[in-house]
Amino acid sequence: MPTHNDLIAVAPEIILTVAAGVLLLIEAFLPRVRRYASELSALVVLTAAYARIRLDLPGDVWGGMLHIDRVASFVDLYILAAVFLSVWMAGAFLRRSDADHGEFYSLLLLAAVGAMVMASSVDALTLFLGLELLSIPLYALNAFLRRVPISVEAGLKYFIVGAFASAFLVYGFALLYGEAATTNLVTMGARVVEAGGLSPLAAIGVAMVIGGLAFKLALFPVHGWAPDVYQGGPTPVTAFLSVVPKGAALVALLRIVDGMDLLRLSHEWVVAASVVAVASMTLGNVVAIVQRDIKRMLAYSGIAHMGYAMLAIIVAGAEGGAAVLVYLAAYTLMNIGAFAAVALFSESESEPHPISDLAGQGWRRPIVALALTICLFSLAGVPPFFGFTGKFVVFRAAVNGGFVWLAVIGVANSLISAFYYLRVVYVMYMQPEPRRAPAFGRAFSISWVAALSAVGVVVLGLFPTPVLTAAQAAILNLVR
Amino acid sequence: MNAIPYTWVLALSAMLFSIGTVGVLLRRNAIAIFLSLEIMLNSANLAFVAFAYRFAAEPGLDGAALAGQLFVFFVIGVAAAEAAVGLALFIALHRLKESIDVDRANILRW
Amino acid sequence: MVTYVFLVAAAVAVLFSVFAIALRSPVLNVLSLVVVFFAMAAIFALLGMDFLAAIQIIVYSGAILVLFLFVIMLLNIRSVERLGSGRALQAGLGALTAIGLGIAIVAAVSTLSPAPGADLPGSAAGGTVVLIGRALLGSHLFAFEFITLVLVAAIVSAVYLARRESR
Amino acid sequence: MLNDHLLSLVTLGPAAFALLLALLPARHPRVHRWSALLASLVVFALSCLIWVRFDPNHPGFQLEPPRVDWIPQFGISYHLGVDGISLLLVLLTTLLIPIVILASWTSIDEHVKGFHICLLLLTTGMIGAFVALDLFLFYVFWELMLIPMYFIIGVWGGQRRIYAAVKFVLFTMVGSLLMLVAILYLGWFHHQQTGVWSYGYLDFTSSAPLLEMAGLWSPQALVFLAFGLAFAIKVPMFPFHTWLPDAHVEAPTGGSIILAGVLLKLGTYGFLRFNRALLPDAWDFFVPAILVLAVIGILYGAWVALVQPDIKKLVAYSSVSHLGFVMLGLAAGTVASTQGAILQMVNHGLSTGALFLLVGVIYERRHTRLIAEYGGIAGVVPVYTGVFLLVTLSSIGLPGLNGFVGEFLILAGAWSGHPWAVVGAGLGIIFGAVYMLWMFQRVFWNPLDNEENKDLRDMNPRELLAMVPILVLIVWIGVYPTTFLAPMEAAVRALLVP
Amino acid sequence: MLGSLWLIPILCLAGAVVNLGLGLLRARKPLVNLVGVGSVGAATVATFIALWQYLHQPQTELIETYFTWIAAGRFLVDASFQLDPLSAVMIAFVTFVGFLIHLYSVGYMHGESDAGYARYFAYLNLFMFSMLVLVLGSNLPVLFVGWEGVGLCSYLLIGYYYEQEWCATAGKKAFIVNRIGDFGFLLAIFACFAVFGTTEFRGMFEQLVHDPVGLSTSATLIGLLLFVGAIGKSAQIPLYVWLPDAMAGPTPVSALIHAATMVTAGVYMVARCNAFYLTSHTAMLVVGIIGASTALFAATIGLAQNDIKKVLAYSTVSQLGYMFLAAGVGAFVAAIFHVVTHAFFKACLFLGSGSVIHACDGEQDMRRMGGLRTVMPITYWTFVAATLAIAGIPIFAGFVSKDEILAKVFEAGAADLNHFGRIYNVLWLVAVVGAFLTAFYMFRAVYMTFHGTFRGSEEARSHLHESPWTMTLPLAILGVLSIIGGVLIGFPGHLFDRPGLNAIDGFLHPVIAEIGTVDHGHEAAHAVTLEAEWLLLVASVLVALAGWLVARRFYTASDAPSLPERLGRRFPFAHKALMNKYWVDELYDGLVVRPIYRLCMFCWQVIDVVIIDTLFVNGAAFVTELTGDFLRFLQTGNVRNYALSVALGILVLAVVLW
Repeated sequence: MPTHNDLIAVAPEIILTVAAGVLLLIEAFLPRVRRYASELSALVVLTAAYARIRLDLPGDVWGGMLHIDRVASFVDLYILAAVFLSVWMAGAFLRRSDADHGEFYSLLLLAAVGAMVMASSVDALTLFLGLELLSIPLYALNAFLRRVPISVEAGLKYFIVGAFASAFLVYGFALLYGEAATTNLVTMGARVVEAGGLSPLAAIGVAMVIGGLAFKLALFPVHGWAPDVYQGGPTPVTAFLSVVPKGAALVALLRIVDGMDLLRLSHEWVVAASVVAVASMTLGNVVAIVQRDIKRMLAYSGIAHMGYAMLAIIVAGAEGGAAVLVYLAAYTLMNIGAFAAVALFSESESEPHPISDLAGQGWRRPIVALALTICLFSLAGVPPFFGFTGKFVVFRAAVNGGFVWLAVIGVANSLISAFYYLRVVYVMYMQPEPRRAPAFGRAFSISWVAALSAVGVVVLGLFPTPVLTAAQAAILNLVR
Repeated sequence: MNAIPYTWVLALSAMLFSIGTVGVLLRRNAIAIFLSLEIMLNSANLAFVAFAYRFAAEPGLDGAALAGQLFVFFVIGVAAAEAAVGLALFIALHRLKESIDVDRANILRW
Repeated sequence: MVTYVFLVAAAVAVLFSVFAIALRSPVLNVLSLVVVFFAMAAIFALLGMDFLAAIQIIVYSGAILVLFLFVIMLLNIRSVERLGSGRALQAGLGALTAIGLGIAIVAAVSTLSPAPGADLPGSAAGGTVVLIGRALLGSHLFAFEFITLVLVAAIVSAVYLARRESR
Repeated sequence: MLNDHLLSLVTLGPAAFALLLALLPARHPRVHRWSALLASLVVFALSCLIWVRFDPNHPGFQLEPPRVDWIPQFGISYHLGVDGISLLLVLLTTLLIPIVILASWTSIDEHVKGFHICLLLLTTGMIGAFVALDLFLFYVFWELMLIPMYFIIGVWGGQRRIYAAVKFVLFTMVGSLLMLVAILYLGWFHHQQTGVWSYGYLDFTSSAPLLEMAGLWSPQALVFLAFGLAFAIKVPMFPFHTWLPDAHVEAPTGGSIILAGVLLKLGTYGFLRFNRALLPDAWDFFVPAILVLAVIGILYGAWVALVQPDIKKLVAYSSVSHLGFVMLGLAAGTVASTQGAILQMVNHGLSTGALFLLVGVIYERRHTRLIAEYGGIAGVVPVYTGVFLLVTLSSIGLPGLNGFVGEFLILAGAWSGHPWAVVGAGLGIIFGAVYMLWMFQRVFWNPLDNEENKDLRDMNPRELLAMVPILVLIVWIGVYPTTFLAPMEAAVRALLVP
Repeated sequence: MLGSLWLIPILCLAGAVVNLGLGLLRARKPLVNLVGVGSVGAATVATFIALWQYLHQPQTELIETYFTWIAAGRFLVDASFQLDPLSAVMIAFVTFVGFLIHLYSVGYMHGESDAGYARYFAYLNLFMFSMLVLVLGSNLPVLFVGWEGVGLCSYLLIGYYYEQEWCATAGKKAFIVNRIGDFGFLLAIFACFAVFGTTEFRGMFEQLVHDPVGLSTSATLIGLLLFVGAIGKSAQIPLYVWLPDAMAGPTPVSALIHAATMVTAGVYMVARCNAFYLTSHTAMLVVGIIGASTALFAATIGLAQNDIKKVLAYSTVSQLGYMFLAAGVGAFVAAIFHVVTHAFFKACLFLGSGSVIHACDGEQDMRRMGGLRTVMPITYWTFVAATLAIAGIPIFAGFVSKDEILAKVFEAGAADLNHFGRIYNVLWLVAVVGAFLTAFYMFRAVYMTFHGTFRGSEEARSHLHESPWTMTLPLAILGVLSIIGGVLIGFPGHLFDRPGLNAIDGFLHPVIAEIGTVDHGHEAAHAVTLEAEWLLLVASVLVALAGWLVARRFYTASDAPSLPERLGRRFPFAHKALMNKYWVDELYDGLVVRPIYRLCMFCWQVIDVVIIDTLFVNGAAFVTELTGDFLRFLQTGNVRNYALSVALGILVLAVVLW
């Protein structure tokens, strides 16, 4: 029977799950309340976050399947923050897109539960299940605008590549299970370390598992889906998709890489991971330059950003781990802010979002434009924004770990990235509004999300200590 | 009685995995791709089963052996869930395009 | 004896899985896959995993594949493309990759000693069902509960996606 | 009490004012102009107070606000301090801001609020970079300047403003990002040596052992290059200078003044403060290279300036030449040349700032900066001509005006160690006169043959008011530079002779 | 006044500042006169008070330090003035001649607009200020302040008629050529700092006197660098090209700056720094050679000029050459003496020419003058007096000083000074030829301008008039000084065995450093006997007379104009070369100006625009973008490709990790 601790530990997940169910019921039976689904879900998310903050973090629960500690708490909170911002902007968005269905919130909340479980899993099984709970709603959410071809196409692509990748993940787990005779990740790591190296079986297993997780991160070479899906999916989903799965997957990846101590165990891993990191950064940034659609551009930028995060994964350990967490937090805030702004600066979901449409909006919509600007500068890694803090800790970890050259490549890539982030900014502020300006909607809630994210980016950029402290304290529970 | 070496099972699993992968990569029909995916999942199951079968023979690893079997159980469950969503997606796609040829889903590119 | 049964089942599985991916008729694909799943169930049983063999047949053959058939009928898909049609590079590279993966796994497996396995200890009386049942409500309770969420999510998704627009 | 927070007030004050400005409605540009002017004057007044409270005999950092842990995990703290080297540059910055606001009074008529917010934020960045005593903090301030300047050029600039703005940012970032890695590396090294995380400037100067220096590929040399590239681009040294003409030409008058007056100084300041002080071995190693680049810069800037058809571009290239002198002074490394270099930073800020202001004055009237469009306007706008002449003379280093003192000290200080560099730089003085006077002739002298110039308005009181402080200082520094040389002597001595 | 020498230049500066203000306020001319002339007048009075006090002082050298100007590191430069015999002589004649020229300008410039008039006087006052600072400065940097200051004023005044492009260009040319010289000067200052640790004259000279052998190399370097400065300022070969062009300024400016004062600054400076030249034989020799060549070279050009001011300009260049020649043989006193007398007669000549030009309504071509002697007698007689002086006709001012120079040069040759006797012999010969040419072209000018008949238009003839008193008074004063000035202050007493009568020699003697190493070969005093000196004197008089007579033959005889023309046809190349001033300007244009311009264009258009910006900067951006444009097509939009890359990636990773 589940103990008190077991239940306490997953209380936020329970809250979200129940809410998801309730929202479904409301959708079916209470059409009046339906309008407030967005606000309700936001409230629920806050409640869950509150629960996560107030309740104990008991550590191993559910027979060692989950490990609810400060890492879990850290990741959960940022997942919840992302979900909060996503659902908050979804209301207005869905109404505008004529797809105001309550399932959206249920699915989003369930996906969040999946991500949270994935991030706190210490067992391959729950990790896999969490990943699936995260993925399955997202398949549907990407195709949520059922009548919009690009949305359905996005859902389909995400589904096919996603299912393919999770097949690899499962197979990888099978091999690792065969190697280590356990599905517990910690034990698995310990066995690999004991063995003093990767056996062929373990090597294939690790490759498959990492490949499966890397899919979520959209790292090169498993990044292909990202631009298409980002561009096609509904913007709040894109915002969610661009941060939540990545967070959960990064933590899982960190758990595995660090648990197996791949940094020391396998030189090949370091080389391969470096290549992946560098290729992701470079490809993402270089191709982002030539994009004309802002969502697609942000997708490529996301690929590049995961390349940066990969640097920290390579370094691993307390330093790299903390860097991953901080980077995640930063990435989440600025990315959601950017997507919120993009959601505002769009005429219709079925249309592309050309950057040129933003011309002159800097002065027409000062607050949103400023928020977008701040988020973009933050993404470019310009101080004093939070994104800079993220890059700083990542590069710092790389330098301290002896990977100075990786840091140099990283900064070179930051430079390339500045090029296209700046373009959006100059289009907004420095190009005149076209005679026939696109008719952008005005959604209060979405503006708020953008503004809130931007404020967060600034405040946390100026005072990153709480996040750093939390990340550093948290990571001690995770790393070896 | 049980004299089958578990590596044989693993070899079979590898072959099925390979065949499944070929199917995913070489078919254009979404349903066929999905069928291939199921083969891949099943090959994973087979691998789990093979190891579980082996661990059952090792002293002290019966817990691990059970865990493997359980994993298979859950994978089957997940496969069912994926099937539901996937097929629904195909229906939605078909509704829009009158086709489930994935090569024709290429509005989004470059 | 057991070995022969296994080999036959394995051969059937491989053969029919090739059919499943190579035949042009979707219905035949699905039916081939049913055969594959049956063969696999047989292997499960051979290896002493009676419970898994059962649900393999019930869930896969009975539920999932029926669903496939249902959709194929619904969408009225008759005959589709040959295996590997489309771009040659994709086909060639895809086949090579897939075979490479298979070879890699086989090569890795070949480093292991081909020891035989055994039935799960303690499964003698009621088969593995008891053990699995206990585990599902014990050590794996969370996963067991959790997969319901996965299924719920899948159902909600599927219902939403497949539903005709009401408005 | 005030001493404790004076520096913080001056540094962060402008940003606070910018926030206040952001809260005011955008509808009334006059309100923004006046408030920004008032704010900048307050900041200037406060910085004068720094000057008063500054003890010139003390070589170290002064008026440090209480050190506050900022990111204690990494040993990063909010730590400011001013010494003789940064004192003048801070004052220069705070002086130029009100002038910039006055100069932009009518020329900026769109998005007035945004302009002043950018300007004030920029001020914080610039002052902060001068007074930061933590490498991380320095970097933050350094990059903080980027965004407002990007907007100032890009939004209020000329025809090719976007190209110029992007070029400015990308050039700057090329250097600064590598500098970030270098800072990280220094921090790591400090930790290796002492077991303590710190990016504090003083921790790197005081007793810390130096990075290994053995040839080009040793750590200290590479860190030097990383810092050096950032600063060389900012200075700008040949061949990293091509962003400057574009940025200068496209920026609005105020932006050009800031750019030339202060931003470029951050490059030379950085060389002195970081490359020279923190990496002395590598500095010695690279001195010949710096000298060569400095002399090339002096001559090259002058040569290219000579053939510019656009006044602003000419002045921009003249900056390359002038900053070459500063680099020469720094590279020569004697007390005199270094003091001269610092003074020359101020001088260049004043003269070139004034030149840009003056170009802006005429641009506002005629909307062209092409030299060929003018000619013979001396009689039409006598006051303007006089002021322009004085500034021109200051720029070409006429003795008795400020430019001479700086160049003189630089060259005199460099002579004993590097006579050939001085000879090269001396040729630059000749060319300096050539391009400035030729431009002066073609604009103010020669026949008045363009109808449109016949009824140009002379400078108005506002424009004169903006110029007066600069003119006063041009003469003051020229005649009695001791006022400005004395406070920096102790600090320079301490830096050069540790 | 002693103790507040600063007052002298400051008065002028104040005048300049006030006049600038008046110019902006467009004040009336009388007020400007009051300020402009008044301030210089006051300065002149102050100067003479100071000098009077100084002469009644026991010490010979007086240094007033006002404040520390530049102090950094080892460098200390005081803002300080020095009054010693040399600067005393200089300030005396600078203020005096300057005052006269101010006065003259009142008449000459009365046609200008009010604003222009004030501007003119402001510049003129500023010039006085600079010149006084130059002369009074007690160290090289302070001297340099004045040095560049006079350059600036020269620039402004030459470009006074700025709306005429050639005037503006001439002004610019003057400044830039001066800058080239200043470059050497600056390097000399740095070298002084490096060698002596100070640039105070007294300090440097003490060290030189103390250790002339050890410092001789440094002295050579510094001496030559200083001389580069002097070459620029005093218009010697090869930097003389600005001075003829400088005639673009108003004529009083030419008189004041380009004849009497500024251009002699180089001579003054060399004399001031005599210790260097006395220490360094090489430097001294170079000074002499450059001086002599310039003297001859400019004189030859002067032969063929038709512009009256150009003639005077080249004569100035030539005379400056004599001064340097004097310095080049160590006769610094003679050099300064010639500076003073030259100031008298050359100012007189220029002002006279100004008066002529004024009368001819701006006409400067002598071919359209003639016969003016009757119309403007005062101008004529003063002009003749000055011409006699410059030609070296006995008792006139120029004779005394020039003859002293020639004598010293001969003496140097005879005494084998510093073992360069042969060279000095040649220099003497050159100088004598120069003297002949000087007499010739000056009288040519006189004859062409004042004798014969008026060759201008009828309309111009009706305008001819004598100038107002403000112009003729200075002319008269200067004319008188041209006659007696030389004998008055520098009577060649030694010829009559009464060296004490040579006031300036005695007065300036303390300024000349006592350097032990100067090798006079034979005892200088006895190298040339008194008889020989007399002989030389007679010879030089004969030379001068010959020049005069030839000019007379050429330009007043019945076949006047045809004789030189025939000569020109006989030697067409020589004539062309002289007419075109040896094509030096063209040469510089082709060898220096154009190549530099092309270099500049190359730097800009090729290095900056093409190589750095296009190739590297935009090229990098372009390549990045191109790569992006290429890589984006990897993103085919085909989901199976994505799946393939997943599988392939995992396979590769597995193989790597194996």
